[in-house]
Amino acid sequence: MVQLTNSHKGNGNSGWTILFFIVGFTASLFAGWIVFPKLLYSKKQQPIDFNHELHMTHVDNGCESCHFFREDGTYSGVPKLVQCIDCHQEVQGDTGHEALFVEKYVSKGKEVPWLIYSRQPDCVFFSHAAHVKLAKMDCETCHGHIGQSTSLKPYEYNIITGYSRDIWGKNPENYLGLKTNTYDRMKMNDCAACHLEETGRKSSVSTEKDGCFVCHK
Amino acid sequence: MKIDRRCFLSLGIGAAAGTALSPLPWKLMDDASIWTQNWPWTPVPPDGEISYTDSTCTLCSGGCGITVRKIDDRVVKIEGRENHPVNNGGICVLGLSGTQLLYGPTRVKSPMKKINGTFQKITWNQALSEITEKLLTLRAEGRSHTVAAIAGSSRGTVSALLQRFLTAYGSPNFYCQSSIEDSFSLSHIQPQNNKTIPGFDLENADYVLSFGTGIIDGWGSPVRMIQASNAWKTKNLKLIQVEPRLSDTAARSDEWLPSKPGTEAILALGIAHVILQESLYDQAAIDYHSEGFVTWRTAVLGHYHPDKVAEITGIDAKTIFTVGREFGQAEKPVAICGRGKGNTPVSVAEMSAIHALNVLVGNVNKKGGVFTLPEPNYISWPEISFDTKAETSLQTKQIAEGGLLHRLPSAINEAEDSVTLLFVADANPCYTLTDTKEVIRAFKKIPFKVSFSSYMDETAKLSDLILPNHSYLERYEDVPVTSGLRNPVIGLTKPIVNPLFQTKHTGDVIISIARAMKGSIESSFPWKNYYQCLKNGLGQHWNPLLNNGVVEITYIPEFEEIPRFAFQIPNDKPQVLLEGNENKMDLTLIPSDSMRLSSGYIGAPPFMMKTIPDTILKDNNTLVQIHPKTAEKLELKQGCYAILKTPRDEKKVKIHLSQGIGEDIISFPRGLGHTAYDSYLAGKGINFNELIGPVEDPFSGLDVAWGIRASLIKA
Amino acid sequence: MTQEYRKEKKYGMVIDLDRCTGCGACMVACMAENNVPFRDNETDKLKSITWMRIYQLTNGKSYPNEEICYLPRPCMHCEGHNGHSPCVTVCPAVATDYDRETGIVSQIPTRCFGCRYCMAACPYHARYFNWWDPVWPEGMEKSLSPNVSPRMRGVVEKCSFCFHRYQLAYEKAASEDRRELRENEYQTSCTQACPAGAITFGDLINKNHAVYKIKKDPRAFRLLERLKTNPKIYYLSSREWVRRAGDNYHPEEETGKIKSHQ
Amino acid sequence: MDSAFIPEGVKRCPFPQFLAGLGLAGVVLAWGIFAMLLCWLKGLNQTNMNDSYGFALWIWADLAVIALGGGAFFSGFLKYIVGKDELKNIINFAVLIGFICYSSALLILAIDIGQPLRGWFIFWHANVHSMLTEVAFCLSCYFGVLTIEYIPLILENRQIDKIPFFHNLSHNMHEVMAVFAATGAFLSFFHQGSLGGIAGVLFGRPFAYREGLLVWPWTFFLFTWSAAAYGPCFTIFLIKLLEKITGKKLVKDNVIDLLAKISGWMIFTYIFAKIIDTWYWAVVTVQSKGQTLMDFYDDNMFYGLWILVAEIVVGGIFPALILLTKKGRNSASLLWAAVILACLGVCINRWVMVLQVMAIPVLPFEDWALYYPSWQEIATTILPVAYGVILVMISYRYLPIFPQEKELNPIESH
Amino acid sequence: MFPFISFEWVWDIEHVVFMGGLWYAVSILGIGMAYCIIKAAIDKKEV
Repeated sequence: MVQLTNSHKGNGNSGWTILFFIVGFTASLFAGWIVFPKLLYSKKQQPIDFNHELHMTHVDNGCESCHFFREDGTYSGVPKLVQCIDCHQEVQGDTGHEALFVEKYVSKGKEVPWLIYSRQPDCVFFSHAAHVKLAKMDCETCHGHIGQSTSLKPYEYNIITGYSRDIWGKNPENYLGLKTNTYDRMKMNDCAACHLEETGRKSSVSTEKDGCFVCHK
Repeated sequence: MKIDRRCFLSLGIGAAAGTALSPLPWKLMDDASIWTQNWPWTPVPPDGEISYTDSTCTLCSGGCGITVRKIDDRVVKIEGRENHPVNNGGICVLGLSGTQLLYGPTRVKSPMKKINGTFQKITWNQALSEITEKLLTLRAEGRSHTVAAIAGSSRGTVSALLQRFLTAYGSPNFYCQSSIEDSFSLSHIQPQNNKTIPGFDLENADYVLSFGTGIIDGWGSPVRMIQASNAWKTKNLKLIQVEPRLSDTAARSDEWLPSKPGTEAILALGIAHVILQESLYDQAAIDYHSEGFVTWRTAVLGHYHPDKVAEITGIDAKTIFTVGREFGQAEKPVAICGRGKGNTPVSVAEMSAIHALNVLVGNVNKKGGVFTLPEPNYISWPEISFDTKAETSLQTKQIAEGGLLHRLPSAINEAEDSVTLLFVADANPCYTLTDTKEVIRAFKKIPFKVSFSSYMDETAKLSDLILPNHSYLERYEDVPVTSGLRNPVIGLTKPIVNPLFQTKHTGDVIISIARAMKGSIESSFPWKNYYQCLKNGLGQHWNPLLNNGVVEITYIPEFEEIPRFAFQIPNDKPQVLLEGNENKMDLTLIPSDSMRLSSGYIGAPPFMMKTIPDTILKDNNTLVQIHPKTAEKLELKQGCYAILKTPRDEKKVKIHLSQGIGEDIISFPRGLGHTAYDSYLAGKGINFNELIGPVEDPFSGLDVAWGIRASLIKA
Repeated sequence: MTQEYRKEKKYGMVIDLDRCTGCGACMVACMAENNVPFRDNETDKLKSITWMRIYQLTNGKSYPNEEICYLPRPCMHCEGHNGHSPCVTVCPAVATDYDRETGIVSQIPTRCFGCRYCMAACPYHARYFNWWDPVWPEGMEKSLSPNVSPRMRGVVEKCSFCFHRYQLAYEKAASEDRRELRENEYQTSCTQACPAGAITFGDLINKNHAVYKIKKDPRAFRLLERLKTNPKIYYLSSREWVRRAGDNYHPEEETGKIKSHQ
Repeated sequence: MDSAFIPEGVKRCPFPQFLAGLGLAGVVLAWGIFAMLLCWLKGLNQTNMNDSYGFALWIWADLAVIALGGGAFFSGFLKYIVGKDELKNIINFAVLIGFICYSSALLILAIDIGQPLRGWFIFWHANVHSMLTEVAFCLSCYFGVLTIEYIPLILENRQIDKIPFFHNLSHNMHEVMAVFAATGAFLSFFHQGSLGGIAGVLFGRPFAYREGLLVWPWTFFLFTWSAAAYGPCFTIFLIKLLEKITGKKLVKDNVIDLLAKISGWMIFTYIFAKIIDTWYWAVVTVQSKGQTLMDFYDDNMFYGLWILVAEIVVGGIFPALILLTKKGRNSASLLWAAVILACLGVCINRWVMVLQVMAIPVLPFEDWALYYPSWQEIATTILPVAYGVILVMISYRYLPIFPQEKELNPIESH
Repeated sequence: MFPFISFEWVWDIEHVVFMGGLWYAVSILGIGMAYCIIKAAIDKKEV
């Protein structure tokens, strides 16, 4: 038990000592767990708000209508202006964002500088074809239910690394390695864990997991 | 109870413990390392759609087909085009480095005018009106003939347009770099006034006798030659290399004959002697293809006995006999010449002596032999119209006698104001011409120089106005290829990317200047733009060219049309002519060519510089190769500095000892010593051309310098 | 659910030194393909990054009997004993690894922290350190390929057998619902560029691949085979002195396979 | 001025003189720190290392200081585990030297790596097959042990000792010191060995490669052995040096004699093993790779056969013979000679195992690669020396490093 | 470094022996130091 009494000479202020310890301890815990993550991440708004749900009702082919595979098997990712122009040469609906889109980008022929939540760093190679076509995974496993969203959430990123927060994990418990959904975090270990579980490949001599070059370039 | 420093210590410990149990230190540590993995100053190439486009390389005269890989609209890689008649998938260092020329810092990004010694950006309108005005004024003053132009090649539409402009304008002063084909042409008797070009069916030869030809050092169309040389390897055919130094070609040959420098022609005649003496020649073929055999035969038999030849060339008589017999008895032997990359002409005497071997064994215009082909005149344009002004001024004498480019600098240096305006297209004479110092002096005398260069090369840097051409990856242009091929081939460059900068196609510039000149000049250029001019001019070739990117011109001439070889009577006293005093300078300096170093008008891009071994260039020093015995004599050691002196100049070089070169010979790498381009190339080493000067062939007047006397003194 | 294994492969090369002309195309093809940086002065070859390097070998005889042979040297992708190649075992942070599925020795620059132990371990000098920040002159960064990540200062890099080409080929195959690649779908940049056709690349254990047969040529040898590095680059040369240059031999030893022809 | 902090019963130089000494060493330290910052901020291009010399002067310095610092673990081992109680008079100093050597080694490693901010990958992403991983782990853990061993010394400062908590802590730590020392000896054994293993496992480098036992090459054992053998010599050397500088006798002769004798036997046995190893390597290992001994000794000035002789005979057999004989140990000049030669011997061994390995061509068509360090490398290599001097100065002045000092140097007049 | 957490961890003899030995040593040091500090703190009160 902590003794707060002034019972011995020479260390008569042990109560204060302990109190100060507790104050320092809790304050730094608070700073580390609550304040620090707030400071570490910054937010940016997407240049244009985009309604996935609305678009899904207008296309025939689901996600692949806009996010498609190219002929060489590579993945097109976020659509380029040329694809958007197919429909949005003129303003179609009555949302302010569409009008803004046409005005700012379509009419000027400028690409929209989308901020990509799931962008991996440059050293990562990711094959959509291998995951979607060979392994028959669905988009939600990694991207969550973005297809049903009506507007784009702000893009949060780490101010030191520049990583998107979606890659790093949004919640404090993600730091501890905990995930509730498959799409909660997309760090190397998450990819590797799934690879080990799904493919069982242990081709790496050093790690007895999938080889480094499967995902790195 | 009081708060003392112990409490603060306690606070500190508590804070430390709390911090350690929070993500803060760990995440910062992790993020710091991730930051190092994504340093903002390390570029991240944007991803995009991969696409491939075929085109033609123009960086040397080889004309290889290329396939350009793009990511969205960026060129990221140039590869050899599969199934292309010239290079079939292969590619060379220079071709591969093309992206660096496209995006490199050496590009001239807009028209530039030199004002008070420094270049300033101007608009195309300003540039074009300035040049038009100058031309109109000169014409009005009756000085049309003082306008001159230098083109890199005599072939192709752009060169032809420039020549056409000069002609229509009224100047006879159009020059282009002479080549080995000129020597070949001159050694033949022409039925009409047509030039002749050689075609080599080297893949099908079975005995190749090469007189210093850098078959795999960049001669002809380099990639195709490397492929041919490998075809010989597989078929176990013989390659004999006559050369004073162990070049890569010599190293790969089946037999290296280390002749003394400059004695190639004499050796050829020695070999001819053996063939004649042992009656290994094909009389019927000789009658069919040549003239003057009998007198020549007597001369060769009289003055070129192998014993005598051995003395001069350093190749022993036994070897000469063996080679002569082997050559004479081989089924499809071929003798080729043109030292190193073969970019400079050889003397007609030498060409004659060597080509005579082909004629002797009757492998002319035959499978596996040498073909005598007419110039591929594939461009058909309407006749030029002249006004009287042009007609009169065209009668003036050319400034450089005989239209020989190497004579131009001295002509300019001798006569004031002989050239008042000079155009330079696809050429870099201030680097590639011999006796470069004189060339630069002449250039400085010309009041107004216009360069069409895409790159800030030596000539562009000295010019008063630069009208930058599109890079070869940004433009349409025909690429005629003749060098070393069996049949001439026309390739087409295509705009792979939109022009990156404010550049303009040289063809378009010439056409618009011509149209601005009005009158007969304008009517000589009846095209809207260069594209139309190219399309119309190429006629039947255009569509196949546009679709396939390449057209092979197979043309079998009638007998009457075939130029006949003229046996040239050799000297009765075989001798080697070389600039310099033998007593003062007892060494011979010869250049060495390499695939890894570009020595033409395009400077080596950074990637290419990376491949150069440190036995050629170390820091900014050129290394010259000498034999250890020569070094011993001169008290020189590996890696030490020495002063290299020639009658033309002297330079500080480093010494590299090599067993691949004979005594008293210095081998000097060609392609270094640029003073322009970018920091990756400029100031590296020494330009060989500064050390030698033109040596004229008494027969043709061509500059046939292949080396020079020199001395080396320890520095 | 465990998916079927991809077939085990051992990608390797056979380089025919009788064909190689030393033109340097493989070196530049590699640099252009793999975003290799360059500097103003590249003449210090001990600091110049060239994943593929061409050595000039001479027979040591004097003029005019000297002979030259060029020897292109990519990473040997040593298998060592069970994948324990010299460099892989020593890397303290698993930045380099041997992949049993492809036989490729990978190098992950973002994992590397620059201790250079692997460079000390590699007898072929196939590994290069980024002594400087890679800098491309303004505008030239446009020529960089997104398929290979540019490296930063302070890390080691080396030839990867153009592994990104495998990745792209595999991606294409995946989009066609295939798991295996055809021989010509995955070729390295140097193989493709070589005008002499001196380089053959493929799966050394696949009977249908060209390398499978060529590596059994009596002219074949590997560099420093006696060190048990078990490299995946085979060289062909008909010249005994060249084969001898591939490894250390006592004077009385023969290289074995074919009688010398000179 | 600072007399309140100086241990009782000993005499120290005047404070300004002390400050002047610190200042002098401080200048050198600052120079080293400047060079270190250059390396961190601008990268390793500040050095003359190159792709042939991935390891160079630093790594040699690193291995050398760890070998020389081996006195700490071996004295600890002798005192706490073997029970040579006399050594308690020397153990404090041995610990101090060990602490300096190991902290320097860690600092050098932190400068040497190309990506210092990723240095922790060696722990987090550890590859246990790598000798370097083993080095990093054991080195940092053993550094922890040395810190633990050094703390009680600090706590014994006259002022700190007045605080009951620290007094007790110091007392408690002394009580369980044997456990720490044993753990330290265990860790030391492995990391000294792993440092040897770093070179010994390089099967692509025939000069370095030695066969061995299980996963450990012979160099693993040789390095541990040599560190234990030569480390005490360095301790003795520094004591003698310190005695010269202070003009005082600090440790009794019998203590030195004991340590010197043990060291002598260790060097003797080590050099015997080393000769066998070299012989086996030259006759069997190297031959099987198609090479001969002389392939590794060129006639260039750096790596002639002299270096092998210098290492084994001059730096091994000579000091061993001197230290083994009572006469040798008792003669001041011979003892000096022995400890200096021994320190040189082990440094040459580490030099050879790092730098000669890099210099020797492995591919038959390559040449010897020679290398000259840049000033930045030299400065950062001298940095630990300056730092060590400063730490010794402060420790000597304020801490009771030498228990026998008071007895040997009684203060006569009050 | 850590079983279950670190990507590079493999359950094989090398990891168990090497890391096991290391964690063992680290634990001894940790426990030893904790013991000393706690005992010193308790002792302090009994002076």
